[in-house]
Amino acid sequence: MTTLELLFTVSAIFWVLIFLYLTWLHRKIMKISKKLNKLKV
Amino acid sequence: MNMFYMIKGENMKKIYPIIIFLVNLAALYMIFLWAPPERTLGDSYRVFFIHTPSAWISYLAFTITFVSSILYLKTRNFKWDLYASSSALLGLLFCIIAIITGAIWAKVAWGLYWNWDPRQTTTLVLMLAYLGYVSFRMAINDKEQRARVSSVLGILAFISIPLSYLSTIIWATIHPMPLIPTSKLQIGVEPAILQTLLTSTFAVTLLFLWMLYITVEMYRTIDTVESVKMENVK
Amino acid sequence: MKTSNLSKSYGDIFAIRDVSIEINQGEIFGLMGPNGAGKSTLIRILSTLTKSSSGEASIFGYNLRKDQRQVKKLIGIVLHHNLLYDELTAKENLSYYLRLYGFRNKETIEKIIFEKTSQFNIVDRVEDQIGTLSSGQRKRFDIIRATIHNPKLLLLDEPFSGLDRQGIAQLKDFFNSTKKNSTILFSTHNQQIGEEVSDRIATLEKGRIIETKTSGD
Amino acid sequence: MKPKPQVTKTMEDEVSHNQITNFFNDAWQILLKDLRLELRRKYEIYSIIILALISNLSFGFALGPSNPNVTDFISGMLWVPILFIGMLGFTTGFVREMDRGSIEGLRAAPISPQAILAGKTVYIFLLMCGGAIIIIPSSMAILNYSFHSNGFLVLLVVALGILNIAVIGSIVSALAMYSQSRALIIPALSMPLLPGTIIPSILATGKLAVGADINSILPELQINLAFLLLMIATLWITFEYVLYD
Repeated sequence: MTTLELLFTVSAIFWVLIFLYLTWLHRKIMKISKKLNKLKV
Repeated sequence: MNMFYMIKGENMKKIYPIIIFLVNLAALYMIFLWAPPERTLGDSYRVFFIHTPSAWISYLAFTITFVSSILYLKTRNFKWDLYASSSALLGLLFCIIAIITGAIWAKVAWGLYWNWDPRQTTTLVLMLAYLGYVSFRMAINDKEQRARVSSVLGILAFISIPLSYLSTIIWATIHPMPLIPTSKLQIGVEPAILQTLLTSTFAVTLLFLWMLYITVEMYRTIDTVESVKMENVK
Repeated sequence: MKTSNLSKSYGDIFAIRDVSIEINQGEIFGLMGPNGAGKSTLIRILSTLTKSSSGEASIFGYNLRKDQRQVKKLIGIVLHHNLLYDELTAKENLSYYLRLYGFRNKETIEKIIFEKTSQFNIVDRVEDQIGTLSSGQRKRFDIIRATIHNPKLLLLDEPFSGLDRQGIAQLKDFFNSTKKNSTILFSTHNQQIGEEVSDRIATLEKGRIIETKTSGD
Repeated sequence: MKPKPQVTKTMEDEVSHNQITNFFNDAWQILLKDLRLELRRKYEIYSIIILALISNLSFGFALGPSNPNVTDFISGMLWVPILFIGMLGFTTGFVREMDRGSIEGLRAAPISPQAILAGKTVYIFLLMCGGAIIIIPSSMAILNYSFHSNGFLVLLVVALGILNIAVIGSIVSALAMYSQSRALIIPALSMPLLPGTIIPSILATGKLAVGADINSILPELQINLAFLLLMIATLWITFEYVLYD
């Protein structure tokens, strides 16, 4: 495993996990704001 | 990127994601290109710049949970319970990152994924604490009870971390691993290395704080939805 | 017993809000109101099972928050479920509670248990395990448990719910007999029983006291 | 200020106003009650005995009677079953009181929350000691090894280790009272708290197995003691928030 590959995998792990979290967060935000608007109307 | 500020909508919020994106970009540049190769480990030590900040964040997040738990018990304001739980959730995320990258770093630096190095084991114990805390919160339905009792857990788990660290150090002295090199890294020697470390830590901290803000807002909206629903029911 | 704008809130939801009532010695005080009006919360606070969020309450001059130990000695509590241990005999349960309430000396405990159980003519059952008794007998032992340390104030949460005609009559006699040396505060959602039994009634609606009147007018 | 009416003396109500005796008496009453409850039903004691014997037998089969390097396994072999017995004992502490509703009786009684926690901790401690008394001699017999250091030191290490686990056990049981899945949540809650005390205990037992005197296991003892004091101090303040809302 050359150092470049290694570096790439490590930062990939970091950013992929962060991105997964953000997408989960985004999906949840979309779901609840829809609910919020429905309730308010 | 607009999807992340849409809860509040003020344009001030639009700038945060952009700033964070730029800072992190700069940090990545420094890690990959700017920082000089280290004498004993060559370029592979750069993994360190990604592992250490996330480990530092997982400890910071748990401190935030600890402080917010105390404040909740004192003020009984649910705001603190929101911070405690969101910070724990994020802490768990960064802790997992820290452990994976730490294992890779250990493989590179010492040839084996898990060498019971006191820091590594304590981070694992920290992850156990987060998992315990998060799953405990999921197992309680009553909002007030959940906040109060998980605060106590947040306090107890926090004080047990240094004790685990202490006992793993004792353990390490008794079972010295032949492979541990003289010292981890001569950080102090190369100013460039230090600067890269600081920038990347600063970048990841900003990222963490922003994610914490969004998570807290998300849970706050869930609360408002719930209370609005309750109003309609009454 | 006096409370001044007692409140209990969970975040922004108020279980009870600014409740101020006063009960005098030897009175039977009824708490009426629909379910969820906050009757149970108020009773739980006054029986030191839950802490109030704001406001003050004092029982016989002892502040509920500061002199908790004295307050606890002066009150007896009866809830829906009995607070006895099924595997222990009635005598073991009662002596356990007596010792918790500060009685140490063996003979005194024996004497009190004998006295109280004979009062409820259930002396013969004292050596049986609570688990083996009928629910009526368990209810009686639970009331004995609540009054074992001669509390000055007896708090009962929905005591009349789930009782048959004869049970209600028995409980009413019990109220009148204990009225002599202790005060009674109980909650019920049954309008008719509340009127019959209590000297004064307070009605709760959504956590607030909307009316306090002497029964019969 | 309205003068406070004195508590009238009803039938020699020997209330001792001294705070300390109250604490020990109240804790003692709760402990007595739990022990009596346990002796009535006994199913916990049976499961402890079975668990102890199973673990010993399985280690016995694994290592065989005259295995030369049995000494390195000793600490693991003893502490793992003790830990699981503790895990079993944790549920009975508070969870049973909550299910039955008798927790309200404890909340209403004129006793300090700390006394309740102390009573429960000692109860779990005794339960685990019962387990240890079964495990240690029988495993020494089955695998015919013996501690090459004075018995008193072994007792001290085991007792302190078990006390620490019992303290964790009682607070975890109190926390688990409020959660839905009781049996599953208890390991998840105690796991993060245990390493701080389990590691020193295992190390000390390991050293004792190959013969060690007091000052070679001093660091472990100190950590366990620090752990105990720190936990008691924290619980002294926070337990009240667990019991009352």
